Amino acid sequence: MKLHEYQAKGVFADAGIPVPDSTLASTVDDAVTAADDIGYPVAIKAQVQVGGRGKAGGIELVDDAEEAREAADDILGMDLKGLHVDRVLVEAAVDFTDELYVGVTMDRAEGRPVAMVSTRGGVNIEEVAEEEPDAIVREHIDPAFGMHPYQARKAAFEAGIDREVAIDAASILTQLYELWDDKDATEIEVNPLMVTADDEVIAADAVMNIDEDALFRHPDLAEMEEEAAGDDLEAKANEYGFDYVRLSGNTGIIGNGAGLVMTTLDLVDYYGGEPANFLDIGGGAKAERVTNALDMVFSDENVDSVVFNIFGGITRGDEVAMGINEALEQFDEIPKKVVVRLAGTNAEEGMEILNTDLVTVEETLEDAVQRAVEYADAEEEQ
Amino acid sequence: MKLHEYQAKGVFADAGIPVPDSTLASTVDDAVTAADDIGYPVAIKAQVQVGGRGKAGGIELVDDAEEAREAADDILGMDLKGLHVDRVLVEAAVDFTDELYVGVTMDRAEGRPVAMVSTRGGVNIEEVAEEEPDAIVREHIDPAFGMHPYQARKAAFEAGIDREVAIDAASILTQLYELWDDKDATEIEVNPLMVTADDEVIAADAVMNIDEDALFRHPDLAEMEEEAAGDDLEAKANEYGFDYVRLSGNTGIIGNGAGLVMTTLDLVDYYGGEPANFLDIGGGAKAERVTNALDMVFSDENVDSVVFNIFGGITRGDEVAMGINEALEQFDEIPKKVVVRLAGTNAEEGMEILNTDLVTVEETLEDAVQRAVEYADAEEEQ
Amino acid sequence: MSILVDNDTRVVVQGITGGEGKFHTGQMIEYGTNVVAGAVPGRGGQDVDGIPVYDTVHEAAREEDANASVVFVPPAFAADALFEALDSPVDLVVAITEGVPQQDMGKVYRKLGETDTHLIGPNCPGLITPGEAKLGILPGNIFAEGNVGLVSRSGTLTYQVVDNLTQRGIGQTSAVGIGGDPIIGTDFVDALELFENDPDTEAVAMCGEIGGEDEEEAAAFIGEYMDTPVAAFIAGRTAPPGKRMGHAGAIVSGSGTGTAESKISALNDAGVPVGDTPNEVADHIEDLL
Amino acid sequence: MSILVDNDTRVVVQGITGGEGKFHTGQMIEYGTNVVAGAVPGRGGQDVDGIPVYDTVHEAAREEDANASVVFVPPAFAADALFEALDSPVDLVVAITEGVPQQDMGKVYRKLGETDTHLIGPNCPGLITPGEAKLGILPGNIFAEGNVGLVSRSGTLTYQVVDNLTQRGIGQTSAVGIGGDPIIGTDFVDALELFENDPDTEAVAMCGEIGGEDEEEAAAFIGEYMDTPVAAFIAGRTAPPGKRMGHAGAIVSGSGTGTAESKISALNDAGVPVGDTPNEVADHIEDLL
Repeated sequence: MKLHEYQAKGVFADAGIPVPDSTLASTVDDAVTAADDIGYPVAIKAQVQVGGRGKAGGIELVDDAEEAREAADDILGMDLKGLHVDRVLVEAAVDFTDELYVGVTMDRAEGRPVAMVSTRGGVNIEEVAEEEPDAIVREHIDPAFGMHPYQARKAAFEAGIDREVAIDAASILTQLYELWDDKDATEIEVNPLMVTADDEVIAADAVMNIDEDALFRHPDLAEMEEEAAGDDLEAKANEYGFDYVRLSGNTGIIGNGAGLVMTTLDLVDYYGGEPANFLDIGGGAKAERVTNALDMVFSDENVDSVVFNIFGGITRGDEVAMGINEALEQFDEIPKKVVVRLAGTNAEEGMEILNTDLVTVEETLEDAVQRAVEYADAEEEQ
Repeated sequence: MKLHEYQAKGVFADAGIPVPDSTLASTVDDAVTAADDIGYPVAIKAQVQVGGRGKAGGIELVDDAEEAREAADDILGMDLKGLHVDRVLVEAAVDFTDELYVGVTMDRAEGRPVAMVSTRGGVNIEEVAEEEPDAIVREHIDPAFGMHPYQARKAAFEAGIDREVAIDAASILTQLYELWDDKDATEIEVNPLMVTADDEVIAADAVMNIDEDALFRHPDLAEMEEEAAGDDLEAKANEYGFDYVRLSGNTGIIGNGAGLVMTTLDLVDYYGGEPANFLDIGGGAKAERVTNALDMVFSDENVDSVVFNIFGGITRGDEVAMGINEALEQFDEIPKKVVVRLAGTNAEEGMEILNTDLVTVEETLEDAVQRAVEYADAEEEQ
Repeated sequence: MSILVDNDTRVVVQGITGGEGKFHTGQMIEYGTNVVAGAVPGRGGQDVDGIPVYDTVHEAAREEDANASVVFVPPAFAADALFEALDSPVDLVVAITEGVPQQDMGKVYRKLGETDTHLIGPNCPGLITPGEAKLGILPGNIFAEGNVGLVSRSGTLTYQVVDNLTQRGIGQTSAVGIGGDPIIGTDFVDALELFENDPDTEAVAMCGEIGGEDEEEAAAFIGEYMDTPVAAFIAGRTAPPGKRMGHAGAIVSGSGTGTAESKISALNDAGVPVGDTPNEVADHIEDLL
Repeated sequence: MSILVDNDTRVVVQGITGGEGKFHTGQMIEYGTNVVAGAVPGRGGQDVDGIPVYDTVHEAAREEDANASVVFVPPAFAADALFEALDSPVDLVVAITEGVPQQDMGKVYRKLGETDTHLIGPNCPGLITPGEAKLGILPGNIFAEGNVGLVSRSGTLTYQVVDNLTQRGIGQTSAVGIGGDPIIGTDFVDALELFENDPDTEAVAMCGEIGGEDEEEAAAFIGEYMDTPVAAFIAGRTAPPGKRMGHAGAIVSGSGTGTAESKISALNDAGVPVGDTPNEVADHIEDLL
């Protein structure tokens, strides 16, 4: 779960990390009033979850009320990389002499957190990481002890931050680690951490990703969880509790277990089709989940056929079959052709139960995928 | 620093650990009013820092206002093992079916904390520890990870606490460990942790010792630090920042470094004298500290002579000598005979500086102690 | 022979009184697994289908000589259950629980390094030695005794590959589902090393997926240390970068590593054939035997 | 020969710009100690009496090949300084700081167990190899080169015993003040083992005090493992139980252990003569040589 910039900055401010004055606005008038209150120059920043907002025109720096109005009018309502902008953060512009990068994330390969510091802030840090890996200092943290203050200082000094600023930057890094730890973050990043003319540091941007598996112990953060922006189907998936990713093809895919569903996608591609989505219904699929899954895939206007691939472990084939029957019997006319393949626990019973008037049954994964791709191609040609 | 029972219970209550309703009172009338408000039966408990208050008559259980008045009148103002009682805790009496013991302390030998649980609460736990060591379950805690909840449960179940109560008792133990950790305690103990008829647990007593070296990060606890109760000299030592313990003999002892001062005490005893005190002036003793140290020892009416034993490391012998001269020159008549022995850094210079009209100088530790004991004996005989 | 579990494995089930714990305990017993105890705080003295329940894992391990634990405890309490198992101590812990917070696992992983215990999972289907014992939720009926080892990051994909093997008469020494979470106990390299040292395992099927660099590390290990031949499958070739697909693990960052391409080419470089379909993996294994 | 420090010891002083740090750095250099660097965050690039200061211990160790650290950092920051030194890594850390919170030391001690570094202290006077190097605040002039090792929990008491030895012409291989805090790095047993393995140390003087059980453990170690003879002194025979005398360590609980009696009898049982006065310890050492 990725927090919006304004949310992350709120969390930062509560933790005592310096951030610029700012106000959230959803109308042009509110944005101008906020800008007047804060005092110019201000930045008007689109609050959507995409990278590279600035380059895409989602951030404007303005010097007076007239410019503020124009910018807010431009940005509010704009479409930014497919996402609708309905709120802007109006924020005091910081007069900076330097831009740093500081972040904390989990190093999966090491199984422990790593703090990162660089004097190359204000640019795409992934590019820096690839082109000049030594420009980013990495300090691994022992999760049993947490981050020692010396580690933050060491990272700041080794990164080559000016001595006047390094200790303050290190304090911010320590605070970020504590936030990371307290809030069950998977990633916290400040890029840029701006250095002002009088050697103060201030978090001009804020990225904070929270571990969704840990939201149960952070009711405050759980409240901030919003529906996935932009795509109605992804919002629906969220509501149903499915892992769902929408893709651009026309063969709909439903399966159980992330690895098997990904494999089904891969096979659709392998047999010349194009996957329309990733949809993992998880274990134990009862009739209602099956119905919901079919509803989701049918709602996608791109979908021309559906392959339903279940390998039962906990999930029982006969239950899935009943679910599929029930779900499809509700339709007067089934909107897309559905190919079903059941294997594993109670698969044979399931195959017998399935109503072959409603679905096409295949025995193997390969056959099922090929059949679905054929159906999709046929539909496409019509 | 040992908290009073009422202070420790306040800290417990803030942490969500159940304690009986109670009110602190320093007059008989207030105690009775408090007892009326709480509802009978109540316990009236002397708030002084001694063990075995109950046996010594410092705790009374009363059933009505009349008894409350009598008990408060008995206890307030009483002398309990040498300490004056000026406050009582008036506390709801708990109707219990069982008394448990739970505690957390630092196991010095292991260098890590240990949690302790026993079903033998309500009695002197040191006696249980000696006579029936297996009746106390010890669970060591890894300070890097803190106490895992399973450890508290394990200790509670292994101690043989009834299954209905064990999980609640374990929760309390987990909370105690967190308090221990949060508050830099050296020891936390609840004895007894009472079990009520409906299987609830409640902390009927509370012992909490705080690491004085860590008080800088606990301003709230530092405020609770009171002058050492009872002995004016110990209060004075606290004020001067000396490590001081008053003893019952007549040879006063001043020195630098705990080990050396203890050794000086031992030698006084070895040469047939009786130490009047332990007084460590620490390192770097300047004139003011010397003056204060002499003031302290002279204030003890039991003292008949003083041995001043300094082995200079950081502390310089010439500075100490000047301090001694300055301090003693303030007296028209020096109240007790002072024997000085200086060794180590600048000891020779110090010996030369010392005004031998004011003090007796000896070269070795053994000679200095023997001389002081002689002086004390002579004084005693007069 | 086999790895990690066999007829001598004596299992304590943590969370045996919960829905899943109870159901799969029954399944494990039915398969022939030697389930000797359950552990649920406050439920000591009860029994589940004749299996005695204890309040602590320590007591269960001590009273019933358990040497392995299977954990069905809900995610909020899973890390505590794992620390308890590691301390009890058993030789093997299998964590089925899905959704264990990442930072909790970071701490468990730190502790794991100080023990000699094998941890499988979390968020995994468990492991099985066909004909002897299964610890976890794998459907026993698709497995067969044989000489192929299997290690996989995914549950149902494992079943698919096993099914492809068993269907053509190729049985398994042991099969391990290591789980798809970002931080897991036993990883590919650990499992491959165990199979390499198992004299009965004559080939290993490995199912990886996009995300992380475990498959790349496995490829390096195979190239350098393994004599036993390996065939692999990598799921997620068509997954777009930056999208989370189910597992926390199955996410590709923008940069070069963690993609299916990078994993497949690393494996090919180590001499490992990678199937385009699960069935092709079975083909490769057939060739390698 | 000697233990822990000698002419090859290259010292970084943590907190070199503070009052005590600066003064004792001068004293150490004057004694002949090879002080190569200071470390104070934000003071990198400065120098103290010609010794270069770095912002981090890592940088100091790297740039000046330091292999030991002496810590004069105030108590609130001492644990962080110790973790930094352990990580830098140097082979020896001497913590002079008095008043380090006990729980901070508990964590440092936990970490110490994962390293090969020797920690002396905290709240200790340091250690010295006469004629070669001193790390800490011991007054160098009372020591002399010789063949007796000395280990002590107390500062000024150490000086007293050393003085008694030196006065009668008995010099020292090395002398270590291990500190009087409840949790310390190197303890009696560690130091005794080092002396036992030092071919030049022909006898060891040991100064203990009431509180804890370190002296009892030392007695057991001596009885079982040591060929080098030991004489001892125990301070606090007359201390009443339950009173804290200066050191956090010097407190006797009501029960049997930790008393002077218990320590003296344990030592006597191990064949260690215990002096009634510091001078008697020197007598015993003279007899043992």
